[in-house]
Amino acid sequence: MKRILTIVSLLLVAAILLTSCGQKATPAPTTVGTTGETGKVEEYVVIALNWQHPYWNDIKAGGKYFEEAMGGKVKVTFAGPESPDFPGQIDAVIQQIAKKPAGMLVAAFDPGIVPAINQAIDAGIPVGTFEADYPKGNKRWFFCGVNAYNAGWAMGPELIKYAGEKGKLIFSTNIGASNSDDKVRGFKDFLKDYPGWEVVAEVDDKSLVRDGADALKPVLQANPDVTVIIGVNAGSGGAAATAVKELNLVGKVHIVCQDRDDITLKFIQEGVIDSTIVTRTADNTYIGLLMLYQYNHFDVPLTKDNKANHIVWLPGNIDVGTVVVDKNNAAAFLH
Amino acid sequence: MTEILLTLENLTKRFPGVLALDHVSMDVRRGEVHAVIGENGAGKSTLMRILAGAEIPNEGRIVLDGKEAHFRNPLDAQRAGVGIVYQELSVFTNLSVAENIFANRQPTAVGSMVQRAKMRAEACKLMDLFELDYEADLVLRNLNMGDRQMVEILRAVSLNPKLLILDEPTSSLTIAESEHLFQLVERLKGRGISVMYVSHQLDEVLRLGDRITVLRDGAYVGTVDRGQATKDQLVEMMVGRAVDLYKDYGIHTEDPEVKLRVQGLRRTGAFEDVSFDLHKGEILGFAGLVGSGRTDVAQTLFGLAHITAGEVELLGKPYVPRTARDAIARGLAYVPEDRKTVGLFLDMMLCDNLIVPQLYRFTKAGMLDDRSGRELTEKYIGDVGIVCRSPRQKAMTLSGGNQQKLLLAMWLALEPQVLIVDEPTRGIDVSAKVEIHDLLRRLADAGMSIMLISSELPEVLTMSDRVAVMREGRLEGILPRKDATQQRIMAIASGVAAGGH
Amino acid sequence: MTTTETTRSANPQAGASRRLYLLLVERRDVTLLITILLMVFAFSRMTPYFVTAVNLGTMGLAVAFNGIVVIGTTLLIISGNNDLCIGATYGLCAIVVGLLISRGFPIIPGILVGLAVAVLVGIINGQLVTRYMLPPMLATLGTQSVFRGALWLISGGHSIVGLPDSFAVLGQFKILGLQLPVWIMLVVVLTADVLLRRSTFLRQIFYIGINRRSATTAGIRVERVISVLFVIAAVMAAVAGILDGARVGAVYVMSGVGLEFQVITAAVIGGTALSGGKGTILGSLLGVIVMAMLTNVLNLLGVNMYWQSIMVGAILVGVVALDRVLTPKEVR
Amino acid sequence: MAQRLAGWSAALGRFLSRIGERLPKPLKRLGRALEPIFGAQVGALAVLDAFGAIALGMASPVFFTGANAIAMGVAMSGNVLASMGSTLVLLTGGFDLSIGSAYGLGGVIAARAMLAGVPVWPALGLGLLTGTLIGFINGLIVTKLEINPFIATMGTMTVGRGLINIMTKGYSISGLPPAFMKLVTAKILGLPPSLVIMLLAFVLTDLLLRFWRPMRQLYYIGGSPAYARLVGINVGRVRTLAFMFSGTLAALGGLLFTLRTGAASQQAGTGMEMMAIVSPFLGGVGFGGEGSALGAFLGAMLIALVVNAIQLLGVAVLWQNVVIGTFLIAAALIGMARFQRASQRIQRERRKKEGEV
Repeated sequence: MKRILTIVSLLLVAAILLTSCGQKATPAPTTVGTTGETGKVEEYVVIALNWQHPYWNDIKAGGKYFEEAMGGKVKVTFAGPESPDFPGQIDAVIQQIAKKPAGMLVAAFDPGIVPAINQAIDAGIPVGTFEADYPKGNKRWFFCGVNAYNAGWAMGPELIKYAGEKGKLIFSTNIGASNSDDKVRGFKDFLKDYPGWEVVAEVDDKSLVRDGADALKPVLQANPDVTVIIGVNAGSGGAAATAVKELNLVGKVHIVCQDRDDITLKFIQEGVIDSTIVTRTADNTYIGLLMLYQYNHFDVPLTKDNKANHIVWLPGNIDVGTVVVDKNNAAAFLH
Repeated sequence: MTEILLTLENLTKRFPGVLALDHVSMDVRRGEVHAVIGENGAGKSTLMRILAGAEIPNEGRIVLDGKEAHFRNPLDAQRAGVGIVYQELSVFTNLSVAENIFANRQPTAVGSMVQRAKMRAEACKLMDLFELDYEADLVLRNLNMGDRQMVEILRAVSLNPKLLILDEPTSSLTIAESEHLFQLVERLKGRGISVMYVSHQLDEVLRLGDRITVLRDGAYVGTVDRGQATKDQLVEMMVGRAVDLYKDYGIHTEDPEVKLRVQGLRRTGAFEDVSFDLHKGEILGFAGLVGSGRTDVAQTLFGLAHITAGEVELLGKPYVPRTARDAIARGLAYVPEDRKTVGLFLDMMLCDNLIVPQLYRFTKAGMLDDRSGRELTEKYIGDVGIVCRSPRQKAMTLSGGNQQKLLLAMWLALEPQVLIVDEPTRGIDVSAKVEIHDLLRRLADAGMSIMLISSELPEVLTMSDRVAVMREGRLEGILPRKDATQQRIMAIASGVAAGGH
Repeated sequence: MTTTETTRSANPQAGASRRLYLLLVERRDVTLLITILLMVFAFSRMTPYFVTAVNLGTMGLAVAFNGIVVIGTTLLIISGNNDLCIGATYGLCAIVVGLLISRGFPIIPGILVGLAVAVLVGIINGQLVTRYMLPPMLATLGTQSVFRGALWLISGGHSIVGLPDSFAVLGQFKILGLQLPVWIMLVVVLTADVLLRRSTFLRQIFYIGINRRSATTAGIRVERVISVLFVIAAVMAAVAGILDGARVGAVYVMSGVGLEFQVITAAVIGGTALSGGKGTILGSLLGVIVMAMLTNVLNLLGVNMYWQSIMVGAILVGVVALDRVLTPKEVR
Repeated sequence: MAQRLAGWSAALGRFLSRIGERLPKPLKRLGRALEPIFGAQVGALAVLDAFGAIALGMASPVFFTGANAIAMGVAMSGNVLASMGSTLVLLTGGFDLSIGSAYGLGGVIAARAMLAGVPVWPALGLGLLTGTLIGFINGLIVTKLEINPFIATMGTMTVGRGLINIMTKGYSISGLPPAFMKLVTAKILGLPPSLVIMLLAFVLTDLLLRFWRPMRQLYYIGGSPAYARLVGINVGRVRTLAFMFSGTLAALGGLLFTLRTGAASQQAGTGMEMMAIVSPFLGGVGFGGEGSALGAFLGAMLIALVVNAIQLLGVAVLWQNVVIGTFLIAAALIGMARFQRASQRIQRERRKKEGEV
């Protein structure tokens, strides 16, 4: 009994401390408003899901940088489930509305998020989408990020550069992530101009290095004439590289992939991966938040009175674009 | 001539390779208590299962109330008015008394909504009938074996059947509870219900049964009226030879050497101020009602429960029971009362079972030496007389009696100095019982000190050199064999009389 | 009771061939082995790439890591417990080792620290289950969440690179064309299997799994044994996790996600009863192999990835069903 | 802390029962019904939930606003529905891992049907039936093939997920007919439908589990399948029914989710099965036919509270796992403490009784 009592109280104390340390930073709701008076801290919320995925590191970096850049005038909170629990993200959006933050950035991977976003807008909260967008019926004011389709397309020139104008290739992707599928789509459209290239397989790497490698290897064995692996998600690069290394195909099979997980960069430095397409991920949050901030504090005179006419002066769409990372600049991107 | 309720003609049941019932014919009259006795494997259980619809006979016919009956499943039998209480407890420990009694027949209102209040009330009514006082909402997990069995019997009775089958009903009941049961059986009889009473307990059979039918090896041996039946005759019919049960093992002179000395032992909430000496080669019987704390004392001595106060001296050395493991190491052995739940590993082989308490003795460099384990098992199978095919057989495939012997063997194999046995002959048949009695006596004569806990007074009286009587967690007194009588013990156990000397 | 008695005593009458078969399947994993052989035969007909040295290596490696992890899980399940914290432990320990080594900490001590962390994890789980009597699934689900979180906090969410080759060797060095983890797995599994069959300590877990109360009465230190099992499970996970890191030459921050499910499934396919008291290490390994073989062959055949999960699900049930059919009632 | 909480709930229980005794008949029954509820692990959990709510209310002014209450209610609706179903299966001593897939597939099928021109309500009905079907298949595999529920439902889970992926090709299904989109903003008594239906489902399940005979049978089977057969319960059928209920409730959750989002997400329900097993566990539902729907509900509520706290108090994202895990364990410990004390008490009382025999 005593032991239970002690451990429970310990756990509770710990838990409460944890929660409260987060709480200190939360501003009193009074300070929050669409036009934040100077001197008061405005809270901006960035809502995504599956935060545990390394991909989001740069998103956080961008947000933190914005916080610093504003010199303590703003606070950026990252919200949403740590797991890939999509309903959880929707609930996060709705529950954040209650806090009436000064602005929201939402990663709209799924049309299902739209009603929640609209609800926030109706509640008078400025909302932009980032990273991924779903415009249909969406009241969000702007999208700031890379359009996955373009990011996929951008792998095309790299393919040609390293593996020529014809051959066979494999996609390493993961089921049920719409932005992966958009990338695949973009890339396939690029290939339309190069009929010499044939896609022999699409492999589900579960966005995990180990499972991915174990899934890719048999495909490589069954298709000895494959010369390229196109990695679509953050895990694909590591998976493809491991598979290629273990089958001693380094140099024979080229790898062009996405994102800047440190493992990917490592293999670029080792020369196993040729190049990777990196979104200016940090910009997604920095620019996005900046725009929300701008809206709260400035008012470009598009009309005599934007507010009265319900006109949002912000630009509707910002493509932060991508960078190609290869041997030459990989080091710079390592964390 | 009272009319016949049930007639069985040439009932035969074959299991692959075995003839469990061999053309058995008998009849049961309306409102009589018909006892069916026989050794394990005599086919009693099979016969009962057939009557309850749990088995389907290969040949023969069952005529109930003048109509030929074909029971495809337990429900058919239930509907036809046959109720049964199986030997192995079949209760739901996670549910309340009322829900157990009315399992699957809860009184319901529209839309088969259970009327709990009504159910509770009916349950109480039923319990009053048999002077039982469980709260209808009490969950069975909190009842001991005896109470659970009573609940199961109540369930069977609540079906108000024409024919009630009781299969070894007292096998897990205490004296007091058995008394309840007997009265209950009389009442049933009074209400014109026929009872088939399967048992090993000859006294019970002779006391209750209007007629007694004996089976042996699946075959019908004969039926006798209570009037002409004598114990020895019945035993002879059952076993096929003369056996004498509760034989007098004679008086034994007390050896001065004390193996186990207990002083003011107390465990809060269970028992207090228990003191006794256990001499070399002595059998000290422990009598008392269930819940009087006998088992608690045993378990505490064996380190299964923590002791609150008191001194214990084992083989002359001070001893503080902590874990079963050091109890074993100190030469103490405990044969628990309920072989199925706290004794054996039914799903494992005999040899596995036998060596558990001394795994470490069969360990060479951390590895278990199965061969010598098996040899030991074979030795004890011989010594204790376990009937089985091989030491690699699963324990669950043994008959009750043999399981009990296995349990004993498991602990005797330790060659302990002090042996605590808790209900060693509960629910096993005559010859097995006699064998176990002889065995215990032999061990005592060979110098082993035995603490015998039993709710069966005749057993305590034949076996023990002295009888300790417990009541409500106190040791009320220790009677020497000569002045220990059933009446005296019961008087003390139920608090009517004060303890001896 | 009578019935069981008689059905058992029926065996001697059964035909010689049948008795031989019974004798075979008494060792639970034999039926599964037969099933697997059938699968291998079928697959080798479907694709020439299935039975090749290279692909054996591929499958070996695919089996290696789960093969090591499944040992701990199997032991726990036999003792009537379970551990959902495995995946987190797998990742956590790998990350810890990775962080230390990448910061120039010597390799062997680094690994030892990782294993120490595993021991700690095991002890915590063990205490929650034995001393505080929490249902194992609940307790370990909680700790899983906690340790996954811890992993995030210490790694800052970044994969760990910059590990020396001398560490990568652990996962990449080849003997007879097979990478080290495969050999390590084989050694560990075989030892574990022998120990489970022979060693006194592990024999105790069957008693515990079948009847905990009887085990206590018979002087088995149930709680201690279970605690130890949790430690073993955690350490096995750690070993696999570290090897995983060595294989890739870097520690992926997501490694071990969803591992516990794969492993429990494998164990159950391998004939380990979730109710406790039944199971063999070899059986579980065979379970892992079945799952690995499926992914492997489906990819060799170039089955559309959208259809793969469906087939995997269906085939798994099929395999277990077939295994059940092959196993006669007497043995179940 | 554990003991204090436990103490409170026990006191509450005794208090209620005492009032109960003084009250006129119908209310008396209520009192009797409540005593055991608060006497068990559930009681501790209820107190814990209240405790948590108050703490959270003090920590964040937003907590007690209606908006947040509704948001939280809606957030837990999915898990509650799933937990109700999973409770039924757990009671029979089984598992249902296919809940997540049923949840997802329900929405996807309905959406597909609507796009194919099936009118809204029949389409929704179709979605619901999908869940029932999955449950039925689970039941068949478990009872007829005698395959361990874990593997069986594991299989249907994978297959279901696969079907979802094939039908959605990775893209959530949107652009549903206006007739349906109208429902997205619909309200029942001014509340979101998912909230209302969740409550209904919970109350109904709980009552049925307490009073409806067919559902009582689940407890008997959980207690001992063998004995259940002896007293003439059709074990196979009842277990199958439990699975079917479970599947249907999960699908219902999925449909409500589609209703909220106006699209059928291909990710909906992933990993949901675990929470649907944990919540009942927290509420004292065990494999041996123990526990009640109320317990499962309170368990789900606790989890929702923690998540809500994380949102309102802005717990750093990387801390989420740690916090959730810690609360899980703490809650379980408190429940256990209470449970042990309860059973000890009862047994002590029994022993006294026997003494007096």
